[in-house]
Amino acid sequence: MPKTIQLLDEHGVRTASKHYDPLVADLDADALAGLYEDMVVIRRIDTEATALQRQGELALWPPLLGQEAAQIGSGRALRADDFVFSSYRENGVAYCRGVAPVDLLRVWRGVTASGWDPYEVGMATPQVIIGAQSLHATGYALGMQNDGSDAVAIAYIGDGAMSEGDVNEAMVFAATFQAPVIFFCQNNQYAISEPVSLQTRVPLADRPAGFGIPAVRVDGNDVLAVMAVTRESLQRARRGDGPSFIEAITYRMGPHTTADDPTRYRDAAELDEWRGRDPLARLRTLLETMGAFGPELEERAAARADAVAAELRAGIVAVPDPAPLSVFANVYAEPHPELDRQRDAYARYLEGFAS
Amino acid sequence: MPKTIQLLDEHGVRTASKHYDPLVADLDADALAGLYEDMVVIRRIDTEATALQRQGELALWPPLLGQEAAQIGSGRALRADDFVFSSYRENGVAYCRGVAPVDLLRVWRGVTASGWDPYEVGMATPQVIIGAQSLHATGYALGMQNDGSDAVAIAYIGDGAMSEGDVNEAMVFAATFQAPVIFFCQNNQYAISEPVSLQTRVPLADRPAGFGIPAVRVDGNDVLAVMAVTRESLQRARRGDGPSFIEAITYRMGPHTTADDPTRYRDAAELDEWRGRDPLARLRTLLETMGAFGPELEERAAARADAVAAELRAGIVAVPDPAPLSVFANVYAEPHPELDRQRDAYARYLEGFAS
Amino acid sequence: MTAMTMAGALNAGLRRALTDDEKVVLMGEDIGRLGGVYRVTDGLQAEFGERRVMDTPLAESGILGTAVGLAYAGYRPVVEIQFDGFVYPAFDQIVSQVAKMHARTGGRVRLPITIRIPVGGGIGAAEHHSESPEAYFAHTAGLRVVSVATPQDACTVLRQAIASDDPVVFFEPKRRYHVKGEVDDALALDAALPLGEARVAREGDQVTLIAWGGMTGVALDAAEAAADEGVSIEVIDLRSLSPVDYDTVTASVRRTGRVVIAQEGPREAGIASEIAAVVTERCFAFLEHAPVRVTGHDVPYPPAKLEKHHLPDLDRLLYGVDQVLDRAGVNA
Amino acid sequence: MTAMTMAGALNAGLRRALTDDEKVVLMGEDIGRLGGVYRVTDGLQAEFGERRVMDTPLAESGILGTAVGLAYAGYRPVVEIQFDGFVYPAFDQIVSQVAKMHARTGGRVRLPITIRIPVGGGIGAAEHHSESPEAYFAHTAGLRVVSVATPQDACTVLRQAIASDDPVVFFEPKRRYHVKGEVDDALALDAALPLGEARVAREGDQVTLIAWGGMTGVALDAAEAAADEGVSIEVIDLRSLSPVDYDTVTASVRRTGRVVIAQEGPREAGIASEIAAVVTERCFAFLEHAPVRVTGHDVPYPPAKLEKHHLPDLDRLLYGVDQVLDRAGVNA
Ligand SMILES: Cc1ncc(C[n+]2csc(CCOP(=O)(O)OP(=O)(O)O)c2C)c(N)n1
Ligand SMILES: Cc1ncc(C[n+]2csc(CCOP(=O)(O)OP(=O)(O)O)c2C)c(N)n1
Ligand SMILES: [Mg+2]
Ligand SMILES: [Mg+2]
Repeated sequence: MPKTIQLLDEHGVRTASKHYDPLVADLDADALAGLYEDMVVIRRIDTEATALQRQGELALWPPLLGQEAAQIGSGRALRADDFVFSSYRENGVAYCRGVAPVDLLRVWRGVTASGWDPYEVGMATPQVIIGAQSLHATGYALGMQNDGSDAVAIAYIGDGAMSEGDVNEAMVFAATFQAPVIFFCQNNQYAISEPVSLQTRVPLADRPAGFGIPAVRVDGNDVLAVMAVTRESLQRARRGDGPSFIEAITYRMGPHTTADDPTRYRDAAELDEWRGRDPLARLRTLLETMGAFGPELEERAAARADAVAAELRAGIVAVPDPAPLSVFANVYAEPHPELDRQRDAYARYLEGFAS
Repeated sequence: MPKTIQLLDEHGVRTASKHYDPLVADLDADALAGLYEDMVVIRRIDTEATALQRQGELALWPPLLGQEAAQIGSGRALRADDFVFSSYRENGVAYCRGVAPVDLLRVWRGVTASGWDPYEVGMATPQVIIGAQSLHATGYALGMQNDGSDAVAIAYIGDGAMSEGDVNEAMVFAATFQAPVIFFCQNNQYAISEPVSLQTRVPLADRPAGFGIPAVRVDGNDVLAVMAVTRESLQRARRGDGPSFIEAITYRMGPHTTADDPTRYRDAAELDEWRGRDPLARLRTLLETMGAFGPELEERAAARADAVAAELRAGIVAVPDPAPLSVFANVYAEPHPELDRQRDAYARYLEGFAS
Repeated sequence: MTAMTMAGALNAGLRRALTDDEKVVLMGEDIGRLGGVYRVTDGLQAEFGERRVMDTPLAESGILGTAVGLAYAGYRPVVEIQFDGFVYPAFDQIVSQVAKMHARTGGRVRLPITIRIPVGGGIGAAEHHSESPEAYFAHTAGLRVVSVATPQDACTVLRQAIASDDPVVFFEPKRRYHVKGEVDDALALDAALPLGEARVAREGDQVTLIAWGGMTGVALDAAEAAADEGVSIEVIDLRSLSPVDYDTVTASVRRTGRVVIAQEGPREAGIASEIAAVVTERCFAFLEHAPVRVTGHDVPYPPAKLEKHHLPDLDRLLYGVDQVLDRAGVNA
Repeated sequence: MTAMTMAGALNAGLRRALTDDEKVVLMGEDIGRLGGVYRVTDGLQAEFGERRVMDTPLAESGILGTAVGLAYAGYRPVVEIQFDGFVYPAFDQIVSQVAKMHARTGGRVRLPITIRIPVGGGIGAAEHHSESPEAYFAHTAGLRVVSVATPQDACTVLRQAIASDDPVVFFEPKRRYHVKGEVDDALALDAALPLGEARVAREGDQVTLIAWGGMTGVALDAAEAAADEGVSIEVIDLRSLSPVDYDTVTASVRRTGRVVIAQEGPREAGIASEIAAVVTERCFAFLEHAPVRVTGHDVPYPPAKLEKHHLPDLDRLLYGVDQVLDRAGVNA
């Protein structure tokens, strides 16, 4: 069993680590307060989006509740020129990349397949095919290597994704070419209804060694530890020492998506246990211990969260439906006479209704 | 670096092993002579098939030269009700299963896609899609488990196959369900032209641990050690303790297939080095040391090899070409009116030439 | 006869298959404890145990590949692919193994595997959840491909598929999961319409309208609407997409001389293309108009808010009917 | 102009692409040190280095998936799939990623990936080495699909495919690798026939015979043989399978009124089905006979000694021509 790296225990007590402390030594009270605010805000975005789904404004939403530290700790460790290849649940990471809150929701409103410009924020369109993005990250990292850049690609994958061939092939390619890529696995204990024990009988962090990739297991609800191990992996990649793997132990507190009913497959006791490991509470305790948590911070965080929530609600309902003929748009980058013909025929068909 | 298990070193010296010796304690001089004969015979089958290809009687042949110990040592460890899922190069294993020599060649003559009845010999049609059979073996093993049988499935895969998603998914499934399956990887150092260093930077035997599967690395040119580790894995599977992985270190002395020119990608020195590790020579030395290798054995082996070679030549040229309409046969198990229609139309077309 | 949704009818069919043949095993992601994201396998794991109703690791090639091995060992695996768009990681195992094994082994190894795939759009889903991949499988020799439109067929054809010694790709139109119908889940399989035969869902004599799966209901609605305008449409629910029951199809087209084929999936090299080609070959002298294909566009499945502009609906089918009837102004 | 085999012409085209654009990278199994099993990449790794001509691990999904990432990062990957039958493990990455990325991202992310696939039979190969998977890709919106028949096209169309901002599946008929022709490997790409346009390979006025890739040569031979018997056949080398250049096709069919489509691959839901359907739609009034498809059978590719009974050859094409000409006795 690999050791689980922790810098902030579930009671909010800062535990010392000779190896990892230097990696987060720069995080003063302000910086910690910033991380706290981030977590408050994305939790609020998540809650709002869930509510918007219930109100019929979104078709679906995959909540990240409980995974805030894993996403903020890693997302805030990245540089602007790094590149994220994520799955659908990494809205906290996207927030760190600078994706506008409303853009996080567009896809789930069903108006577009991509909420933002990947090149503007350094984050690819979230991937729905489980595991596929791990190869994209690896390939992108090869590109960075070819360019002579020290930018890094990071793939976010789930515990379930570890069973897909693509993720394992990605580890093969990353190791062979020593690609500057990080596989960041949020082990939130479930793939929809399937507990991680169905995917593996040993810790997921044991997997990469057999591919020649160094791995760590980290308390994914500890934002400090997550940031420390992510920074360490980034450094490794930047100095040309190849890929890394991080298993962040966390828990999906909500349903898989708003369409899911988790009471069918897990019990309340388990949920309670994890409620005690809340990532926000423990950082708040630390800040309190440091004397850095006062009404000012609380209010600022709340105000930011309120503002984002308001922006979200106003923004999303104002998003226009796509134009009918946009169904034919961007299928190809270059002219395509046959598709044009289909589009024109459909346009004429639609005009028939107008007249 | 895992230890490489060896019971018979490259000079033919028997090295003691507390752990593995008991597993081959039953192998007396006669049994060893039998293994020697097997290796002589399959080497001869291989040489003959290569010659038949050069003479135009076969379209192609994938030689196993150099891999005799890996195949005979494992193949002879199996029980009749175990089941083999192999790749194209395991003709030595097929020989152990009782496949008639001519049947080994049928596919390569282009007359059929399957040289024998899998259920008659307990060995599936060799697989051309790299890695795919590892999943079939795992599924078959699940079937044995369901049946309450203690029969075991064994998948033969190459070093190259280790990079395919299917092989890694097979390890996931095998571990999760504790399937009675053995992954027997012949690391013959190459996947066509690609050295194993392109597939992995760490020993392949390191891979399975991360899936929760015990693995050993064995000298694949040491028939005793191969048999010992295979028996150990079989025992594990039979007693319900799940899958195992064996990496047999060996070398493909010949070309990938008769269509390949290995001088384009590897040098003579490497070949020479491996020539010194010949699996037959070392067993012969052991038998000599034991006073068990005399002219009788030599002649008996030669006679068997000659007989098999003669059988092969006579048999393969006598194999009839398939009937034209057999192109439509066995596509479906049950009636298929549309395919029948195609067949009938083609039959009428052919009749047109007859008249 | 009991009123059941299609999902319920599938569940009943699976229960019966599991009961009738102990070699039947169900495999898939989230099919056990959860009962499937559409609850098609609801309660079956509790009833038949974890060995017969297996939650598998999250790997589609792994699922199909182990199903091949189980079938090799004499089992009859019924595999669930969670959504249409997730079948592609298993494509190699399906095309190179499942489809070819019987021919490869000269008939010695049978792979009676049923691959259940919830299919198609019209449900406002996310990307990869509304695909119509039927044509990929119809183009693959060695597979049988079916798609059901009614609860009764869902139950019976699924049982027939499982009983078949050939591999069957079994499509379940998601948009019909919750639609109810009367079902006799104990119907004797040989009393039912055989696997592979089409059903004339509505008789008519001016236009033959061919549909399957999720389009069958739309086609029937269109026929009803056309009847109001005095046009008599024969609706054929294809049921089997490979092979197609051309006896039924050509008999109808020879009478009507006009055929419209409705298909959700993209047009190019689709099932509708094949039907148009074959109908033209076999009924050329009877055709008053070229077969008309009303299909999804040749685009990746669009976001939910655009799907109504992608999926053929009643109006588009009627437009196709107008085209095939040479009604002025509508020919493209 | 130099005399080159098709394999040599492809090599020359790749060399030029690597020289002209430093973002071009080649990826595949055994393409570096060995130069590919057909030597199409011979010498290129020595010339351009291991970063531009990459031997990859043995994993096709891995190859395509990393190619997607490289393209995301601004590269122009040219991927070699060693044989047609080994493309299926990469099917998910091709169908769900390569084909859809441009549409998914609203045109922001372009994936100018070229997927080279040696295709088809007629070479006496082992199982999985003679597949004709063109239709799977033609059915997939977002991809362009081409197949070349001559050394000059091999060189030029490959360069055009690499230069295209769309993903292109590029089929190389194995049976033509060693056939020679005159090649100008420096031909200006905009002076050449554009990617996507068909070529009238032989003019004629009684029957239009459509072929591509490995069938083009057979079609030309058939036309020659037919000419001896006084039948004038126009042969169209399609070159682009998706989209098909229907301007060229329909112009010919409107003149001849009779069309035969030659295809190696299995018939059901194939490219020939699509062409038959479209030609019927667009040329119905001009057709004297239903389009005739001469194709491989709907069977898994047979063992080498049977392939002559699977692949359309000169006689089968002429039989198809007889059918479309209504010559007595041949209609099935
Ligand atoms: C290839 C593929 N198969 C199946 C699915 C359906 N599916 C969506 S999410 C999911 C579970 C993923 O679990 P995990 O990787 O742990 O990520 P999490 O949802 O927990 O963040 C499944 C099976 C899919 N999206 N893609
Ligand atoms: C899926 C797939 N990809 C590519 C190939 C082409 N191919 C045939 S053998 C081979 C190398 C296999 O190497 P390895 O697994 O080490 O087995 P070995 O030939 O050494 O026995 C390759 C790439 C194939 N048969 N299947
Ligand atoms: Mg998870
Ligand atoms: Mg090898």
